[in-house]
Amino acid sequence: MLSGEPLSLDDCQSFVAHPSCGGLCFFVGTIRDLNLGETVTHLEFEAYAPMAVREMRKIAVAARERFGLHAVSLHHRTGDLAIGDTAVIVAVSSKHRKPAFEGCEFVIDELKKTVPIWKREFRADGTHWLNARP
Amino acid sequence: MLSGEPLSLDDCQSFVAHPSCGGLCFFVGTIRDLNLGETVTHLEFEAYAPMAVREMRKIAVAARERFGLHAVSLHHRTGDLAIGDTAVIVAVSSKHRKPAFEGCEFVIDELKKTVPIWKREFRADGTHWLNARP
Amino acid sequence: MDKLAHLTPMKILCFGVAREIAGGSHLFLDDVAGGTVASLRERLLRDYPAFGELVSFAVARNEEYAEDTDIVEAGDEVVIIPPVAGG
Amino acid sequence: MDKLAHLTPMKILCFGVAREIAGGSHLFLDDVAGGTVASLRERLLRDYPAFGELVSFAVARNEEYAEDTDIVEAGDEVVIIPPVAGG
Repeated sequence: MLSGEPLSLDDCQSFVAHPSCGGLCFFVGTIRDLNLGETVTHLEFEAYAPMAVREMRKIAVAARERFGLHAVSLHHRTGDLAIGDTAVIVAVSSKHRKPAFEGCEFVIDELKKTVPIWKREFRADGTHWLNARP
Repeated sequence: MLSGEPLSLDDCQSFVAHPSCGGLCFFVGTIRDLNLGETVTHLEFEAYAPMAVREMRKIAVAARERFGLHAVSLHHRTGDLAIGDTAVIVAVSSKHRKPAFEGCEFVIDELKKTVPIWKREFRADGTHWLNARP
Repeated sequence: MDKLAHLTPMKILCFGVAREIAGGSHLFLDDVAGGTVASLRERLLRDYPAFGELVSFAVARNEEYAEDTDIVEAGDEVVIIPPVAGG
Repeated sequence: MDKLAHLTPMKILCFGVAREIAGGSHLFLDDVAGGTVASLRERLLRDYPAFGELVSFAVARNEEYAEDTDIVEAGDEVVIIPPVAGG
Protein backbone atom coordinates (compact mmCIF):
# COMPACT_ATOMS: atom_id res chain seq x y z
CA MET A 1 0.00 0.00 0.00
CA LEU A 2 1.13 3.54 -0.76
CA SER A 3 0.02 6.29 1.57
CA GLY A 4 0.45 10.03 1.86
CA GLU A 5 -0.42 9.78 5.57
CA PRO A 6 1.73 8.57 8.51
CA LEU A 7 2.10 4.78 8.70
CA SER A 8 0.95 2.85 11.76
CA LEU A 9 2.83 -0.13 13.18
CA ASP A 10 -0.29 -1.19 15.11
CA ASP A 11 -2.36 -1.29 11.91
CA CYS A 12 0.25 -3.52 10.28
CA GLN A 13 0.32 -5.80 13.33
CA SER A 14 -3.48 -6.14 13.31
CA PHE A 15 -3.39 -7.01 9.63
CA VAL A 16 -0.87 -9.86 9.88
CA ALA A 17 -1.63 -11.30 13.36
CA HIS A 18 -3.43 -14.66 13.50
CA PRO A 19 -3.99 -17.33 16.21
CA SER A 20 -2.00 -19.88 14.18
CA CYS A 21 1.06 -17.59 14.06
CA GLY A 22 3.69 -17.56 16.78
CA GLY A 23 6.14 -15.17 15.13
CA LEU A 24 5.65 -11.67 13.75
CA CYS A 25 8.58 -9.74 12.30
CA PHE A 26 8.51 -6.05 11.43
CA PHE A 27 10.92 -3.78 9.65
CA VAL A 28 10.46 -0.03 10.00
CA GLY A 29 12.53 2.21 7.75
CA THR A 30 12.89 5.75 9.08
CA ILE A 31 14.47 8.94 7.76
CA ARG A 32 18.03 9.40 9.01
CA ASP A 33 19.54 12.79 9.80
CA LEU A 34 22.78 11.92 8.00
CA ASN A 35 23.41 10.17 4.69
CA LEU A 36 26.97 9.63 3.42
CA GLY A 37 28.11 12.21 5.97
CA GLU A 38 25.76 14.94 4.70
CA THR A 39 23.12 16.52 6.94
CA VAL A 40 19.65 15.88 5.57
CA THR A 41 16.86 18.36 6.34
CA HIS A 42 13.94 16.41 4.86
CA LEU A 43 12.98 14.03 2.07
CA GLU A 44 10.41 13.61 -0.64
CA PHE A 45 9.17 10.26 -1.94
CA GLU A 46 7.71 10.08 -5.41
CA ALA A 47 6.09 6.91 -6.76
CA TYR A 48 4.78 5.63 -10.07
CA ALA A 49 1.79 4.58 -8.02
CA PRO A 50 -0.05 1.91 -10.04
CA MET A 51 3.14 0.04 -10.90
CA ALA A 52 4.55 0.48 -7.36
CA VAL A 53 1.44 -1.15 -5.90
CA ARG A 54 1.65 -4.01 -8.43
CA GLU A 55 5.35 -4.60 -7.65
CA MET A 56 4.68 -4.46 -3.90
CA ARG A 57 1.91 -7.03 -4.29
CA LYS A 58 4.22 -9.30 -6.35
CA ILE A 59 6.84 -9.15 -3.59
CA ALA A 60 4.28 -9.95 -0.89
CA VAL A 61 2.98 -12.95 -2.85
CA ALA A 62 6.53 -14.18 -3.59
CA ALA A 63 7.51 -13.87 0.10
CA ARG A 64 4.42 -15.77 1.26
CA GLU A 65 5.11 -18.63 -1.13
CA ARG A 66 8.87 -18.77 -0.65
CA PHE A 67 8.89 -18.66 3.16
CA GLY A 68 5.48 -20.20 3.87
CA LEU A 69 4.24 -17.06 5.61
CA HIS A 70 0.70 -16.54 6.81
CA ALA A 71 0.44 -12.86 5.83
CA VAL A 72 2.56 -9.98 4.56
CA SER A 73 1.83 -6.27 4.86
CA LEU A 74 3.90 -3.68 3.01
CA HIS A 75 3.19 0.04 3.50
CA HIS A 76 5.24 2.84 1.94
CA ARG A 77 4.90 6.59 2.39
CA THR A 78 4.81 9.13 -0.41
CA GLY A 79 5.23 12.91 -0.20
CA ASP A 80 7.33 15.00 2.16
CA LEU A 81 8.91 13.36 5.21
CA ALA A 82 10.87 14.83 8.10
CA ILE A 83 13.82 13.29 9.96
CA GLY A 84 12.60 10.39 12.11
CA ASP A 85 9.44 9.85 10.06
CA THR A 86 8.58 6.33 8.97
CA ALA A 87 9.11 5.71 5.24
CA VAL A 88 8.21 2.04 5.11
CA ILE A 89 6.76 -0.70 7.30
CA VAL A 90 7.07 -4.39 6.44
CA ALA A 91 5.11 -6.82 8.63
CA VAL A 92 5.01 -10.57 8.23
CA SER A 93 3.49 -13.39 10.27
CA SER A 94 4.43 -17.02 10.38
CA LYS A 95 4.01 -20.15 12.52
CA HIS A 96 7.68 -19.97 13.52
CA ARG A 97 10.22 -17.20 13.87
CA LYS A 98 12.96 -18.14 11.40
CA PRO A 99 10.82 -17.76 8.25
CA ALA A 100 9.37 -14.55 9.72
CA PHE A 101 12.83 -12.95 9.87
CA GLU A 102 13.87 -14.30 6.47
CA GLY A 103 10.63 -13.27 4.81
CA CYS A 104 10.67 -9.77 6.30
CA GLU A 105 14.25 -9.16 5.14
CA PHE A 106 13.44 -10.55 1.68
CA VAL A 107 10.52 -8.10 1.32
CA ILE A 108 12.51 -4.98 2.19
CA ASP A 109 15.49 -6.10 0.06
CA GLU A 110 13.25 -6.69 -2.96
CA LEU A 111 11.35 -3.43 -2.42
CA LYS A 112 14.60 -1.53 -2.68
CA LYS A 113 15.46 -3.29 -5.95
CA THR A 114 12.25 -3.20 -7.93
CA VAL A 115 9.49 -0.94 -6.62
CA PRO A 116 9.28 2.33 -8.63
CA ILE A 117 9.63 4.78 -5.77
CA TRP A 118 12.19 7.59 -5.78
CA LYS A 119 13.70 9.48 -2.90
CA ARG A 120 14.83 13.10 -3.15
CA GLU A 121 17.08 14.30 -0.36
CA PHE A 122 17.09 17.93 0.68
CA ARG A 123 20.47 18.99 2.09
CA ALA A 124 22.18 22.30 2.74
CA ASP A 125 23.99 21.94 -0.60
CA GLY A 126 20.84 21.31 -2.64
CA THR A 127 18.58 18.42 -3.60
CA HIS A 128 19.60 14.97 -4.79
CA TRP A 129 17.66 12.06 -6.26
CA LEU A 130 19.14 9.10 -4.41
CA ASN A 131 20.94 6.33 -6.36
CA ALA A 132 20.43 8.20 -9.63
CA ARG A 133 23.96 9.32 -10.46
CA PRO A 134 27.29 7.48 -10.02
CA MET B 1 11.82 -5.88 31.19
CA LEU B 2 9.32 -8.33 32.67
CA SER B 3 5.70 -7.29 32.86
CA GLY B 4 2.45 -8.73 34.08
CA GLU B 5 0.58 -6.28 31.83
CA PRO B 6 0.04 -6.38 28.03
CA LEU B 7 3.11 -5.36 26.01
CA SER B 8 3.00 -2.40 23.61
CA LEU B 9 4.77 -2.37 20.25
CA ASP B 10 4.48 1.43 20.14
CA ASP B 11 6.26 1.79 23.49
CA CYS B 12 9.12 -0.38 22.21
CA GLN B 13 9.33 1.67 19.01
CA SER B 14 9.49 4.94 20.96
CA PHE B 15 12.26 3.51 23.12
CA VAL B 16 14.58 2.45 20.29
CA ALA B 17 13.85 5.10 17.62
CA HIS B 18 16.52 7.75 17.02
CA PRO B 19 17.22 10.30 14.23
CA SER B 20 20.53 8.57 13.44
CA CYS B 21 18.80 5.23 12.85
CA GLY B 22 17.38 4.23 9.49
CA GLY B 23 16.37 0.67 10.37
CA LEU B 24 14.21 -0.70 13.17
CA CYS B 25 13.48 -4.40 13.44
CA PHE B 26 10.88 -5.95 15.74
CA PHE B 27 10.04 -9.49 16.68
CA VAL B 28 6.71 -10.17 18.34
CA GLY B 29 6.15 -13.64 19.77
CA THR B 30 2.49 -14.52 20.23
CA ILE B 31 0.61 -17.45 21.71
CA ARG B 32 -0.35 -20.02 19.08
CA ASP B 33 -3.57 -22.04 19.18
CA LEU B 34 -1.73 -25.27 18.29
CA ASN B 35 1.58 -26.70 19.50
CA LEU B 36 2.84 -30.04 18.18
CA GLY B 37 -0.67 -30.72 16.92
CA GLU B 38 -2.33 -30.20 20.31
CA THR B 39 -4.97 -27.53 20.89
CA VAL B 40 -3.80 -25.02 23.48
CA THR B 41 -6.40 -23.18 25.56
CA HIS B 42 -4.06 -20.74 27.37
CA LEU B 43 -0.55 -20.39 28.82
CA GLU B 44 1.19 -19.32 31.96
CA PHE B 45 4.66 -17.77 32.08
CA GLU B 46 6.67 -18.03 35.26
CA ALA B 47 9.99 -16.23 35.69
CA TYR B 48 12.84 -16.19 38.16
CA ALA B 49 12.48 -12.44 37.91
CA PRO B 50 15.76 -10.92 39.18
CA MET B 51 17.92 -13.35 37.18
CA ALA B 52 15.64 -13.11 34.11
CA VAL B 53 16.08 -9.32 34.07
CA ARG B 54 19.86 -9.70 34.45
CA GLU B 55 20.06 -12.23 31.62
CA MET B 56 17.85 -10.05 29.39
CA ARG B 57 20.13 -7.08 30.05
CA LYS B 58 23.22 -9.17 29.21
CA ILE B 59 21.68 -10.21 25.90
CA ALA B 60 20.77 -6.60 25.04
CA VAL B 61 24.31 -5.40 25.81
CA ALA B 62 25.86 -8.28 23.84
CA ALA B 63 23.61 -7.56 20.84
CA ARG B 64 24.45 -3.85 20.86
CA GLU B 65 28.17 -4.54 20.89
CA ARG B 66 28.16 -7.43 18.45
CA PHE B 67 25.97 -5.79 15.79
CA GLY B 68 26.73 -2.12 16.47
CA LEU B 69 23.11 -1.36 17.32
CA HIS B 70 21.89 1.96 18.66
CA ALA B 71 19.35 0.54 21.12
CA VAL B 72 17.72 -2.73 22.11
CA SER B 73 14.44 -3.19 23.94
CA LEU B 74 13.37 -6.59 25.29
CA HIS B 75 9.97 -7.00 26.98
CA HIS B 76 8.56 -10.32 28.19
CA ARG B 77 5.18 -11.09 29.72
CA THR B 78 4.60 -13.08 32.88
CA GLY B 79 1.36 -14.57 34.17
CA ASP B 80 -1.62 -15.98 32.29
CA LEU B 81 -1.86 -15.40 28.54
CA ALA B 82 -4.60 -16.26 26.06
CA ILE B 83 -4.25 -17.39 22.44
CA GLY B 84 -3.06 -14.46 20.29
CA ASP B 85 -1.60 -12.55 23.26
CA THR B 86 1.91 -11.16 22.94
CA ALA B 87 4.48 -13.06 25.01
CA VAL B 88 7.60 -11.15 23.97
CA ILE B 89 8.63 -8.06 21.98
CA VAL B 90 12.18 -7.49 20.79
CA ALA B 91 12.93 -4.09 19.24
CA VAL B 92 16.30 -2.96 17.90
CA SER B 93 17.47 0.14 16.05
CA SER B 94 20.47 0.59 13.84
CA LYS B 95 21.87 2.92 11.17
CA HIS B 96 21.33 0.25 8.54
CA ARG B 97 18.91 -2.63 8.13
CA LYS B 98 21.14 -5.70 7.93
CA PRO B 99 22.49 -5.44 11.52
CA ALA B 100 18.94 -4.63 12.70
CA PHE B 101 17.65 -7.98 11.39
CA GLU B 102 20.68 -9.91 12.63
CA GLY B 103 20.63 -8.27 16.06
CA CYS B 104 16.89 -8.79 16.53
CA GLU B 105 17.15 -12.49 15.65
CA PHE B 106 20.18 -12.90 17.94
CA VAL B 107 18.23 -11.43 20.87
CA ILE B 108 15.22 -13.73 20.55
CA ASP B 109 17.43 -16.79 19.91
CA GLU B 110 19.50 -16.06 23.04
CA LEU B 111 16.43 -15.31 25.13
CA LYS B 112 15.07 -18.77 24.35
CA LYS B 113 18.38 -20.34 25.41
CA THR B 114 19.28 -18.58 28.63
CA VAL B 115 16.58 -16.44 30.23
CA PRO B 116 14.95 -18.23 33.21
CA ILE B 117 11.34 -18.06 32.09
CA TRP B 118 9.12 -21.12 31.93
CA LYS B 119 5.99 -21.72 29.91
CA ARG B 120 3.16 -23.96 31.06
CA GLU B 121 0.70 -25.00 28.40
CA PHE B 122 -2.91 -25.74 29.27
CA ARG B 123 -4.45 -28.27 26.89
CA ALA B 124 -7.52 -30.50 26.93
CA ASP B 125 -5.31 -33.39 28.14
CA GLY B 126 -3.76 -31.45 31.04
CA THR B 127 -0.92 -29.02 31.68
CA HIS B 128 2.65 -29.28 30.44
CA TRP B 129 5.83 -27.37 31.26
CA LEU B 130 7.35 -26.80 27.82
CA ASN B 131 10.79 -28.25 26.98
CA ALA B 132 11.01 -29.90 30.41
CA ARG B 133 10.66 -33.56 29.53
CA PRO B 134 12.06 -35.56 26.58
CA MET C 1 1.13 -2.21 -37.45
CA ASP C 2 -0.86 0.98 -37.87
CA LYS C 3 1.08 3.43 -40.06
CA LEU C 4 -0.56 6.40 -38.36
CA ALA C 5 0.33 5.19 -34.82
CA HIS C 6 3.88 4.82 -36.05
CA LEU C 7 3.96 8.49 -36.95
CA THR C 8 2.12 9.82 -33.90
CA PRO C 9 4.61 10.97 -31.24
CA MET C 10 4.51 8.70 -28.20
CA LYS C 11 3.99 10.17 -24.72
CA ILE C 12 6.52 8.81 -22.24
CA LEU C 13 6.00 9.38 -18.50
CA CYS C 14 8.91 10.59 -16.37
CA PHE C 15 9.43 10.27 -12.60
CA GLY C 16 12.14 11.33 -10.18
CA VAL C 17 15.36 12.44 -11.84
CA ALA C 18 13.82 11.61 -15.25
CA ARG C 19 11.22 14.32 -14.63
CA GLU C 20 14.05 16.79 -14.03
CA ILE C 21 15.89 15.75 -17.19
CA ALA C 22 12.73 15.91 -19.30
CA GLY C 23 11.75 19.21 -17.71
CA GLY C 24 8.29 17.87 -16.86
CA SER C 25 6.18 14.81 -16.08
CA HIS C 26 6.42 13.48 -19.64
CA LEU C 27 8.18 13.82 -22.97
CA PHE C 28 7.28 12.89 -26.54
CA LEU C 29 9.30 10.74 -28.92
CA ASP C 30 8.15 10.03 -32.47
CA ASP C 31 8.96 6.96 -34.54
CA VAL C 32 8.81 4.78 -31.43
CA ALA C 33 5.65 2.67 -31.77
CA GLY C 34 6.34 -0.66 -33.50
CA GLY C 35 10.02 -0.58 -32.54
CA THR C 36 11.83 -2.32 -29.72
CA VAL C 37 12.43 -1.01 -26.23
CA ALA C 38 16.15 -1.04 -27.09
CA SER C 39 15.61 1.39 -29.97
CA LEU C 40 13.42 3.58 -27.72
CA ARG C 41 16.32 3.73 -25.24
CA GLU C 42 18.70 4.74 -28.04
CA ARG C 43 16.35 7.50 -29.21
CA LEU C 44 16.03 8.74 -25.66
CA LEU C 45 19.81 8.89 -25.14
CA ARG C 46 20.21 10.75 -28.45
CA ASP C 47 17.47 13.32 -27.75
CA TYR C 48 18.20 13.67 -23.98
CA PRO C 49 21.92 12.91 -23.46
CA ALA C 50 21.53 13.56 -19.68
CA PHE C 51 19.93 10.10 -19.37
CA GLY C 52 23.38 8.72 -20.19
CA GLU C 53 24.72 10.30 -16.99
CA LEU C 54 22.47 8.13 -14.80
CA VAL C 55 23.67 4.92 -13.19
CA SER C 56 21.06 3.15 -15.31
CA PHE C 57 17.39 3.41 -16.23
CA ALA C 58 14.71 0.88 -17.02
CA VAL C 59 11.62 1.19 -19.17
CA ALA C 60 8.17 0.07 -18.03
CA ARG C 61 5.42 -0.86 -20.47
CA ASN C 62 1.86 -1.04 -19.08
CA GLU C 63 3.03 -1.11 -15.46
CA GLU C 64 5.58 -3.92 -15.97
CA TYR C 65 9.32 -3.80 -16.47
CA ALA C 66 10.04 -4.20 -20.21
CA GLU C 67 12.81 -6.24 -21.85
CA ASP C 68 15.01 -4.60 -24.48
CA THR C 69 13.54 -6.93 -27.09
CA ASP C 70 9.89 -6.09 -26.28
CA ILE C 71 7.96 -4.23 -28.97
CA VAL C 72 6.40 -0.90 -28.01
CA GLU C 73 2.82 -0.74 -29.25
CA ALA C 74 0.79 2.40 -29.93
CA GLY C 75 -1.41 2.99 -26.86
CA ASP C 76 1.05 1.45 -24.42
CA GLU C 77 1.76 3.35 -21.22
CA VAL C 78 5.52 3.79 -21.42
CA VAL C 79 7.44 5.07 -18.42
CA ILE C 80 11.12 5.79 -17.79
CA ILE C 81 12.20 4.19 -14.49
CA PRO C 82 15.40 5.75 -13.13
CA PRO C 83 17.24 3.81 -10.37
CA VAL C 84 14.64 3.19 -7.66
CA ALA C 85 15.22 4.34 -4.08
CA GLY C 86 12.32 3.22 -1.92
CA GLY C 87 12.54 2.20 1.71
CA MET D 1 34.44 -22.82 55.97
CA ASP D 2 31.95 -22.35 58.76
CA LYS D 3 31.16 -25.74 60.31
CA LEU D 4 27.69 -24.56 61.37
CA ALA D 5 26.78 -23.35 57.89
CA HIS D 6 27.84 -26.76 56.60
CA LEU D 7 25.30 -28.41 58.85
CA THR D 8 22.45 -25.93 58.31
CA PRO D 9 20.09 -27.18 55.58
CA MET D 10 20.27 -25.01 52.48
CA LYS D 11 17.13 -23.54 50.98
CA ILE D 12 16.98 -24.08 47.22
CA LEU D 13 14.43 -22.20 45.13
CA CYS D 14 12.34 -24.05 42.57
CA PHE D 15 10.52 -22.72 39.47
CA GLY D 16 8.43 -24.25 36.73
CA VAL D 17 8.52 -28.03 36.64
CA ALA D 18 11.03 -28.00 39.53
CA ARG D 19 8.35 -26.46 41.72
CA GLU D 20 6.04 -29.34 40.81
CA ILE D 21 8.73 -31.94 41.58
CA ALA D 22 9.65 -30.29 44.90
CA GLY D 23 5.98 -29.85 45.77
CA GLY D 24 6.53 -26.17 46.49
CA SER D 25 8.56 -23.04 45.72
CA HIS D 26 11.64 -24.38 47.54
CA LEU D 27 13.27 -27.45 49.06
CA PHE D 28 15.98 -27.97 51.68
CA LEU D 29 19.16 -30.01 51.28
CA ASP D 30 21.66 -30.40 54.10
CA ASP D 31 25.39 -31.01 53.73
CA VAL D 32 25.48 -28.73 50.63
CA ALA D 33 27.33 -25.55 51.70
CA GLY D 34 31.06 -25.85 51.07
CA GLY D 35 30.60 -28.50 48.40
CA THR D 36 30.56 -28.16 44.61
CA VAL D 37 27.56 -27.55 42.40
CA ALA D 38 28.20 -31.04 40.97
CA SER D 39 27.75 -32.64 44.37
CA LEU D 40 24.60 -30.56 44.95
CA ARG D 41 23.22 -31.92 41.67
CA GLU D 42 24.00 -35.48 42.79
CA ARG D 43 22.26 -34.93 46.13
CA LEU D 44 19.26 -33.51 44.36
CA LEU D 45 18.98 -36.49 42.01
CA ARG D 46 19.27 -38.88 44.92
CA ASP D 47 16.64 -37.13 47.07
CA TYR D 48 14.31 -36.19 44.19
CA PRO D 49 14.77 -38.79 41.43
CA ALA D 50 12.13 -37.03 39.27
CA PHE D 51 14.79 -34.41 38.38
CA GLY D 52 16.50 -37.22 36.45
CA GLU D 53 13.47 -37.43 34.15
CA LEU D 54 13.99 -33.86 32.89
CA VAL D 55 15.84 -33.09 29.65
CA SER D 56 18.38 -31.28 31.82
CA PHE D 57 18.52 -28.72 34.59
CA ALA D 58 20.97 -25.98 35.51
CA VAL D 59 21.81 -24.46 38.87
CA ALA D 60 21.99 -20.72 39.47
CA ARG D 61 24.01 -19.22 42.29
CA ASN D 62 23.28 -15.58 43.19
CA GLU D 63 21.37 -14.90 39.94
CA GLU D 64 24.07 -16.33 37.64
CA TYR D 65 24.40 -19.74 36.02
CA ALA D 66 26.82 -21.84 38.08
CA GLU D 67 29.50 -24.22 36.79
CA ASP D 68 29.68 -27.77 38.17
CA THR D 69 33.04 -26.91 39.79
CA ASP D 70 31.74 -23.79 41.60
CA ILE D 71 31.61 -24.00 45.40
CA VAL D 72 28.24 -23.36 47.03
CA GLU D 73 28.69 -20.97 49.98
CA ALA D 74 26.36 -20.61 52.94
CA GLY D 75 24.09 -17.62 52.27
CA ASP D 76 24.12 -18.08 48.49
CA GLU D 77 20.80 -17.86 46.71
CA VAL D 78 20.66 -21.23 44.97
CA VAL D 79 18.02 -21.92 42.34
CA ILE D 80 17.19 -24.95 40.22
CA ILE D 81 16.74 -23.86 36.59
CA PRO D 82 14.81 -26.43 34.54
CA PRO D 83 14.97 -26.12 30.73
CA VAL D 84 13.90 -22.54 29.97
CA ALA D 85 10.99 -21.82 27.61
CA GLY D 86 10.65 -18.07 27.18
CA GLY D 87 9.50 -16.31 24.03
